[in-house]
Amino acid sequence: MTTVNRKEFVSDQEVRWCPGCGDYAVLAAFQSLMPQLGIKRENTVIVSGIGCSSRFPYYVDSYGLHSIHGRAPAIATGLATTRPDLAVWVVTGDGDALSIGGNHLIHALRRNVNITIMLFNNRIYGLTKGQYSPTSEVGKVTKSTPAGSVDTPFNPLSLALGAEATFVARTVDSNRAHLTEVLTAAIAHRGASLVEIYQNCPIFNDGAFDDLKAGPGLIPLRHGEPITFGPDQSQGVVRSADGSVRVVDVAQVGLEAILVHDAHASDPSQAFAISRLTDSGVLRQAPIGIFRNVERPAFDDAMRAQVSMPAPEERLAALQALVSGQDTWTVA
Amino acid sequence: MTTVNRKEFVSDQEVRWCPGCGDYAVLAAFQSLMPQLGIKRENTVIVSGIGCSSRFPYYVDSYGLHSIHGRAPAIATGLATTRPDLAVWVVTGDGDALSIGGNHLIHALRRNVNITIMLFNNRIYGLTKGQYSPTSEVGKVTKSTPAGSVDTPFNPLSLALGAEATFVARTVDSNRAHLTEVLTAAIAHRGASLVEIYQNCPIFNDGAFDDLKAGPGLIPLRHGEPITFGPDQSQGVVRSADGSVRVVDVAQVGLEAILVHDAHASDPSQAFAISRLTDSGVLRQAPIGIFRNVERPAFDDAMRAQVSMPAPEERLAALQALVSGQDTWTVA
Amino acid sequence: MTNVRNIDRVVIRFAGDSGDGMQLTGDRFTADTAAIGNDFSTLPNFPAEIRAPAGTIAGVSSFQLHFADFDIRTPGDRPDVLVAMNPAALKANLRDLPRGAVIVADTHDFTTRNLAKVGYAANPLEDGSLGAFQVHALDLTGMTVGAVAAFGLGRKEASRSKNMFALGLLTWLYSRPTEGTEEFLSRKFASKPQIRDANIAAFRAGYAFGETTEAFTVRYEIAAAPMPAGTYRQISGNTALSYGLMAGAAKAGMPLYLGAYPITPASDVLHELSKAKHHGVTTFQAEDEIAAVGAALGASYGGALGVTSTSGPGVALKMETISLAVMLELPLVICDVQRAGPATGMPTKTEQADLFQVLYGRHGEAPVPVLAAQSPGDCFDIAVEAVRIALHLPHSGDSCCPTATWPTGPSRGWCRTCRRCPRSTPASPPKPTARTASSSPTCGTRSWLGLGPSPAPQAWSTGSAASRRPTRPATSPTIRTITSSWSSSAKPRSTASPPICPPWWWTTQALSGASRPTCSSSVGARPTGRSRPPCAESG
Amino acid sequence: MTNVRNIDRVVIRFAGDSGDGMQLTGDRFTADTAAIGNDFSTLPNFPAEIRAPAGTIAGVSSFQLHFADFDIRTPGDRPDVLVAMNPAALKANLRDLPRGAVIVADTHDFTTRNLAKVGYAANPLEDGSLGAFQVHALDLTGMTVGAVAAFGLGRKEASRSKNMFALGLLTWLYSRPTEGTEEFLSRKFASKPQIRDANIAAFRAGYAFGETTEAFTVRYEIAAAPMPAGTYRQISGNTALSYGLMAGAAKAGMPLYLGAYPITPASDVLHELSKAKHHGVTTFQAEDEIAAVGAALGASYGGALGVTSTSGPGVALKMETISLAVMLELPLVICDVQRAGPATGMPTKTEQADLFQVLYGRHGEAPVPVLAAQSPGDCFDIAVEAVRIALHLPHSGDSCCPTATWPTGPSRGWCRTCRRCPRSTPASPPKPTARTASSSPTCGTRSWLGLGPSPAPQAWSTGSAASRRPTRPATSPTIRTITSSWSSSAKPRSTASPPICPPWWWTTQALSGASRPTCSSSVGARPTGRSRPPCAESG
Ligand SMILES: Cc1ncc(C[n+]2csc(CCOP(=O)(O)OP(=O)(O)O)c2C)c(N)n1
Ligand SMILES: Cc1ncc(C[n+]2csc(CCOP(=O)(O)OP(=O)(O)O)c2C)c(N)n1
Ligand code: SF4
Ligand code: SF4
Ligand SMILES: [Mg+2]
Ligand SMILES: [Mg+2]
Repeated sequence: MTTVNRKEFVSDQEVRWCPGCGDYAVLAAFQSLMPQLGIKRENTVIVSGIGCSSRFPYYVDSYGLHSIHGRAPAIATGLATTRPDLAVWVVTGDGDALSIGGNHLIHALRRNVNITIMLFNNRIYGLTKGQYSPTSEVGKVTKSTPAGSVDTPFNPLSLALGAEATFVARTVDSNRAHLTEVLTAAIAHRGASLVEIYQNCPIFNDGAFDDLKAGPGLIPLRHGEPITFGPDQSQGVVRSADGSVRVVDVAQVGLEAILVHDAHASDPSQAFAISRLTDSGVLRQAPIGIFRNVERPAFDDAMRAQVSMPAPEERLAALQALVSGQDTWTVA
Repeated sequence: MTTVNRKEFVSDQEVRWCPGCGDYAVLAAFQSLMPQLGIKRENTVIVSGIGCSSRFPYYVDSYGLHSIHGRAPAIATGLATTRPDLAVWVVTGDGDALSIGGNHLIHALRRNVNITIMLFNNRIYGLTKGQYSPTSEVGKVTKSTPAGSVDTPFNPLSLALGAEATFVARTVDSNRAHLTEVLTAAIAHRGASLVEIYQNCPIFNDGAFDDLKAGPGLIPLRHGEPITFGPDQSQGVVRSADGSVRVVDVAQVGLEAILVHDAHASDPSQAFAISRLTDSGVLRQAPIGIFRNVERPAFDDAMRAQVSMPAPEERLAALQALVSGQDTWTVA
Repeated sequence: MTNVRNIDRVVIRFAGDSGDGMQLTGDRFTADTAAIGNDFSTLPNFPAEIRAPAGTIAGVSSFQLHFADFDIRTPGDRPDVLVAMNPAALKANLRDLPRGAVIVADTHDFTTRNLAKVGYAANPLEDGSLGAFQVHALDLTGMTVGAVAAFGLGRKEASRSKNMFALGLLTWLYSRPTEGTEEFLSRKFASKPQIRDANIAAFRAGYAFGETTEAFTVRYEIAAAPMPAGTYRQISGNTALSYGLMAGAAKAGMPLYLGAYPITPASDVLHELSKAKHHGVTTFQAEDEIAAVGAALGASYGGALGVTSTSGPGVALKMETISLAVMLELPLVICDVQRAGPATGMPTKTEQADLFQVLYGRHGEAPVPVLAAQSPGDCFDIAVEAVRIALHLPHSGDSCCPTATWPTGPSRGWCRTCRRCPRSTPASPPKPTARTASSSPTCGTRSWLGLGPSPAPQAWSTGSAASRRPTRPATSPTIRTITSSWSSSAKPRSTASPPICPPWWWTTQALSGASRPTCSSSVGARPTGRSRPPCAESG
Repeated sequence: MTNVRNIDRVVIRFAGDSGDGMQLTGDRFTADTAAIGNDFSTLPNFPAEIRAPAGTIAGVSSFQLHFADFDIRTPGDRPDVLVAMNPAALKANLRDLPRGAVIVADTHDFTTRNLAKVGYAANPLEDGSLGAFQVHALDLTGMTVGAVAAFGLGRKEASRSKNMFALGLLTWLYSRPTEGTEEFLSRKFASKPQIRDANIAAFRAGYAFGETTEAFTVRYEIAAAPMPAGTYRQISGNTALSYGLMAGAAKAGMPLYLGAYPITPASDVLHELSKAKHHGVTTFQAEDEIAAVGAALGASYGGALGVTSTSGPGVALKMETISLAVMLELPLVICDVQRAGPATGMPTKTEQADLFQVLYGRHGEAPVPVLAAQSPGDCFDIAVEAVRIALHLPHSGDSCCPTATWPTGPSRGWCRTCRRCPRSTPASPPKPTARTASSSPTCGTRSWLGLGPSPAPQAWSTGSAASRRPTRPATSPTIRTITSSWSSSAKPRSTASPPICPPWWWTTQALSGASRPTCSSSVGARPTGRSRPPCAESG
C-alpha cells in the first residue's frame, strides 16, 4: 500500500471530527483500502444519513451523498438498482441506522440489495450532543435520560440476522488490520453487507469500548477455525444444552469441544447464537469478525433481470401502441 | 364460556370483512376469550393501524383507536405508559406491522412495552387489493409484481427474536383452541407480546396456508415437552451439528434425542433456531405455539417508576420556584 | 307509438350490488356513447369494502355517465335516470335524483328480506313514496331468465345476465348502436359460448323490450358533439399519468424508475408501470412512502428519471425527502393522486384538498413547481410536462404533480385538445397576474414564495397551464400526433447513458473530468446561496 | 483623562475560539447589564461542529449583546464593538462591522501560524488594513498571565482567564457593576480556590487596565431603560417553552407527556422536561419523529396532555399523525423550534421559514391553530396558550406551536408585559382583518381555510396573539404573578384522573355510562361531517 494510492481517495475537505474521534481511523483505513481493491473512485459512491459518522462522504474523493437522517439505505437501494457499475457504500451511525432508519435497514438486508453498510456504533448520539441511542446500555445517563435510560438496547447483529441478512460482521475502529480485512470481505460480497464498527466518541461516550480492549473481551471469529481467544487462546466458545453458546476455559473442555466457526452456514442459527455473546450492558465481551457470509441473489440484480430497455425508436413505437390502445373511435 | 359473556365484547357495528375471511375466526375467539380472562371492556383498548385486519377495533365493544398505517405500536406505547390500568392490544397486518410499521414494531419489542400485538399475517396486502407484502414468498405474482417478486420475505418471528422480544408466538386462524391458548398466554405476559396469526385471505391470497393443514406441516411447541408432531407424533425436531434444528423421524433417532422445548430459556438462540423451521417460500412446514416467553422489566413500568406527580398545590409551588429561577433582578 | 325526442344532454346512473356488474354495464354504455360522437364524462363509485355483504348499502356499486351534444366538463351531479338493481341501490342513490327523474328498478330483488336489509318497512316501488319520479318497476331478472332459457344455464347463472338486459333497454331508450356491445361480448366470452350467447340474448331482449313494450312513450336521441377530428380512446387518469411518465422518460432517453408504496387511489400507477418493464421501466414497491421517494431520488442520482406516486398521506410522509431533492437539484416527479380527508381519509373517495400541502408543505423554503391536471387525458400531458420541468429547470430540479380529480376510475373521451375543468370550478376564477412568479416555468427558488396577493390555487393551476406549455401546437387533435407534442415540449437529455450527476450540472461546473467527483460537496450549496454545505452542521 | 459619554444603545460581540469561554463572558456581561436596568437582547452563535479544530473559522464561537436605555427588539445587526480573541474570530466577524467600530484584539494569538490557518498573509492588526476601525491591539493573554502570576498556575491554565480580563475591560468601558460577576465567579469556582482567585484577579485587572491606561479616551454610560416594575430573570426560548408546557399541564391538572426525537435546536425542550419527572412529566425519546408524535397522541388518548417537540424536518415527518390528531379531536401540542433551510438544513442557525408548512402542510384539510412566539419569554405564554387551546376547543383539539426566532440560545430580559417582535419585522405589517377567521380561538375547521386575501403570516401571528389572550390582565409585570395569568387563561380539566376520552367528549355525547366505549366509532366522524368513519374504507 503506497501513500500515493491512499491520497487518491482523500478529498480537499478539512476533516472536522473532534480530536480523538474513532471516525478518523475508519476513514484512514477506508482510504487505504479502496485503491488496493482496485475500485476506482469514479465507480464509488458513499451514501450517508445524518450524524457525525455521516460526514464521511465529504472526506472521500469519490461520489457521495450526505442525505437526511435515517434514509441512506433507501436512497442507496434506488441507486444500486439503477447502476450495477457502482460500488455503493452506506455510512451510518447507531442512531441513524437503528433508530430513525431501522425500517430501511432491515428491509435493505432482507432484500439483499447490493450495498455495503458501515454502521459506526458509538452507543450515543454524537451530532446532537449526547442523547442515548438504541445501542446504549440500560441505565445510561444522558441529557435526555437524567434518571437513566430504561430500554433494552438492540444487538445490531442479532437484529440483522433476524432480518435475513446475508453478510454480517463486526470490527473495531482501533484495529486497522481487522477493519481492513472485514471491509474487504464486505465489499466482495454481492448483496447487502452489514459491518458494525465499534467507534469511540471521546466527547460524549468516551471509553465505551475500553473494557473490551483491557480484558480478553474481544472474541475474534475466523471461518473454519475453533473459536478461541484471550491470552494463549486459553478461552473458547462451546454450545450449551439449551442451544446458546458460552465461553469456557479451553483447558477444561479440550480444544475438540470448542465450536468451529462456519460463516458460510446456510442456516443463521449459529451465527445468531454467537451474536448473543455480546454484552448488552457495559461491554466486556463481544465477538468480532464475520458472523455470516452466504450467497443469495441480490435484489438489484434480480430487479434488473426483469427490466429491458428497447432501442430508442422501438421504445417510442411500443409506447405509441400502448397509448393508442385497442378500443378507439374516430371523429371525422 | 357462555354466549352472554361473548356478546359483551361484540359491538353494534356490522362486520365488514369478505365472506370466508380468516379475520372472523380471530375476532370470535377474542370476543370469547376476554370475558373469560376477567378483563373488563372498559379496561380494554385496541389500537390498530390500517388494513383489513385493522378494522378489528370497530367490532369489539371496548375502547379502540383505528389509527394510521403502521403507527399503532407507537401510539400504543404512549397509551400504555400513561395508563397502567389498561390492557392495550395492537392489531396489525403483515404490511402494517412489517412494511411501513417495521421500525415501530422492533422498537416496541426491544423496549418491552406492555402491549399485546396480534399480527394478522395473510402474506398479502388485503385492503389495497392484492399487492405482495414483506411476508410473501419470492416469485409472488401480484398486481405490483406481474413478473414475480424478487425479495426474500421476513420471518416475523426471527425478526422479533432478533429485536430482543420477550414473548413471541404463532398461531392460526383456523384453530380456535390454539388461538385462545396462545392469546391467553400473551395477555398474561407483562411486556410486549407478539403473536403472529396465520390468516387466510380468500380474496387475494386464498389457500396460502392450505399446505400446512394438509400435510403434517404444523409443528406445535409445548413448553417442557419434546417437539414432536405429525401422525402419531412420528416426527420430531433435533439439533444439527451446525447449530440449526431440523425435522427427523422420531423412530430413527429415538425420543430421547428430540429437543425439549424451553420457552423460558433466557437466551433466545434456540427459539431463533426453531423459528427457522418455517418455510420462507410456499408454506409446508411451520412451528406454532409459544417460541419464547421470558420476564424482563416492562418499559412503561420502568418509565412510570421515574415519574412522580406532586399534589396539585405543591405542583404549582414547585413550578413557580423553577420558573422564578435563582438569578433574578428587580426593577422598581 | 314511441316518440323520438331530441335532447342535448342526459345523466344516467347504473346502480346495483357489487356483484351485479354495474361497472361493466357503464363501461359498455360509455363505449357506445363514444361511438356516436357525444361528448361524455364518467364517475364510477366503488364500495369501500373489499367484499361488502350482498344487498347492503355498503355493497352498492354505481357508475354515472354524463353525455351530451356539446362540450361538457363534469360527470354531472343529479342523474336524470337511475337504474336500480335492488333496494339498496335505490336507497343509496335516491337522494341525488331531481324531481321528475326516471327510475328503472328490477322488481325481482325487492323482496321483503332485501327491503328489510336496508331498512325499508314497505316496498317503495309500491307505497307511493316515489311519486315525484317516473318509476319503471320491471322484473328485469325474470325477463332475463326467460330470454336466456334456451342456453341451458342454471337459474342463478342465467340471472347474471340481467345487467345486459338493462343495458339493452337503456341502449334502446337513448338510441345507441348495438354492434359495439355485441362484438365486445363475443370477444370477452369467446371461450365460454354459453355465457356469451346468454349475454347477447339478454342484451337483445332488453333492447327489444324497449321497442315492443308500451311502458316507454318517449325515446331519446342525443346528437354527436362537435368534437375535433381525431382518433379517440377512453382513458383513466392513472393510466394516462403512467403513459405520460413513460413518454417523458422515453423522449428524454432515460430509464424510468418508480418508487412507490401501495395506496388507494394511486396504486394503479404502480400497477400500470409494473407491467411496463420491457419499456425500460423499473418499479420498486418500497417498505413505506419515505423509502419509495428515497429510492426514486437515489435512482435519479444514478441518472434515471426518479418518480414516486402516492396519495395525500403518503405525500405528507415524503416531504422531508422532497426538500432534500430540491437541495440536491436532482430531477424527481412526485404524483399525488388525491383522496378525501385528513389522516387515512377516505381512499375510495376523491377530493381536491391537497393543493396547499403540495405548495407549502415543506420546512425551510423548499419550493417545487406544482402542476394540476384538468381531466383524465390531461394527466398524460401534465406528466410529460412534469418530466420536462424536472429535467430541464437548471436550479429547481424536481416537480410535484398532483392529479386533480380523476384518479382511478372516471374516464373521458381523451383528446388532447379538449380542455376541461375539474368539477368544482371556482365561482370567479382570479387570473394569475404578472406577480405570480410561480406561473413561470423557471420557478426561481426564492421568488416562488413571493406569491402575489391572490395565490388562488385552482385558478392558478388552470390558468397557468396554458402559459406553461407554450410550445404545444394549438391543433394536434388525434392521439396519433401525440409524439409530435412530446418532441416539442420534452427536452431530451443529451446523453443516452447519463452520468451520475444530471447533465446540466456537468455543463455549469468546471470539472476536470469524469473522475472528479463533485456531487457531495454541491449539496444544497446553490439553492440557498450559502457558501458551505448545510449538512456540515450539527443536529 | 477619560471622558464619560452618555449613549443610548450599543451592540457588542465577543468572539473567540470555542474553548475561549465567549458564551460565559457574554452571559456575565448580560447579567451585569440586566442589573443596571438596560433593556437587552442577545444572540449566541455556536460553531456547527461538535469540536472544530482550534484556531479555525469553523471553530469560532461568538456572543452578541444589544443593550439600550429604551425598549429594543433585536440583538442588533452590526456590532459597535468586536472583541476578537484570535485571528479566526477577527476574520469571521469583520464583515459585519460598520465603519468606525471598535475592535479589541488579543495580539497574543496573532501568531504567524494562527494567521496562516485562516489565510491571513500579513497581520491585519499591523498592515493597516483595519484603517476604517478603532483598533485596540492588546496582549490580553500576556496581561492576564501577569495578573494571575501570584496563584501558581501553569502558563496554559493561567491564560485561560483571559476572557475574564476582556470582560473586566469591557465592564469598565461600559460602566457596568462588578459585584455580580465577582459573586458569580466565587460561587462557580468555590471548590477550586486557585481558579476562582485567578479569574477574579483577571477580571479586576482588566477593569483596572481600562481605568489606568491611556488607550481608552472615552468611557460610556447607558442609562436604565424604562422597564415595567417587577422581578426579572434571563430565559431562553426553549426553557420558557418547557416551563410554559408544564404550567399549562399543571393548571389543567393533567400529567404532561412529551414524545420527542432529538434534533437541534429543539432537543433542549426534551432535556429540560426530562429533568422534570418529579413534576408529573413523562418524557419519551422515541425511535423517530413519527413515533414521537404517535406516542404523544396515544398519551393524550389516555388522558395526559400529549406534546411533541421538534424542528422543521421533524414536523414534516409528523404531518400525517397531526392530521390524525385533528380527526380524533384529541389534544396535542406540537412545538416547531425552527432551524434554517430545507432537508436537514442548518441546525445551529435559525430562520423563520416554517410558517407555511405548519399552516398548510397537511393533506385533505386538517387545519390546526398556529401560534408564533414574539420573544424568548413569550414562549412561556404561547405554550400555556397552546395547552389551553388544545384542551379547550371542543372540535379542534390540537394546536401547533412554532417558536419563532429564539430556540436555544438568545436570552431576553423576560417580563411578560414586554411585547417584542422577531428580528425580521415585515416592512409594513398588514393588520389581520375581520375576514381572517383564524384569528378567532374557535378556529372552525372549514372556515380556517377561508383565510382573507392577505394571510400575511407574520402579522397574523403577532396581531392575533393579543386577540387570542383576551383575559390576560394588562398589567401583571412580575414573574410572581404569572400564576394568576395561567388561571385566567388556562381552562383546567374538570377531572383529576381523566377518562380515556377528553371531558368535552363525554359531555357532548349521550353515553350510558363509563363502560360504554365510544371513541373508536367517533373517529373522524365529526370534523368532516361525514356519517361513517372514514377509516371504514379500503386503501
Ligand atoms: C429528521 C431528523 N431528525 C433528527 C435529526 C437530528 N439528528 C441528527 S444526527 C442524529 C443522531 C446521531 O446519532 P448517530 O446516528 O448515532 O450518529 P453519530 O453522530 O453518533 O455518529 C439526530 C437525532 C435530523 N437531522 N433529522
Ligand atoms: C400512509 C399510508 N400508506 C399506505 C396506505 C395504504 N394501505 C392501507 S392498508 C395497506 C396494507 C394492508 O396490508 P396488511 O397490513 O397486510 O393488512 P391486510 O389488509 O392484509 O389485513 C396499505 C398499503 C395507507 N392507508 N396509508
Ligand atoms: S461528537 Fe463524538 S462521534 Fe461526533 S465527531 Fe466528536 S468524538 Fe466523533
Ligand atoms: S381482502 Fe382478504 S383479508 Fe381483507 S377482508 Fe377480504 S378476505 Fe379478509
Ligand atoms: Mg452514534
Ligand atoms: Mg396482510
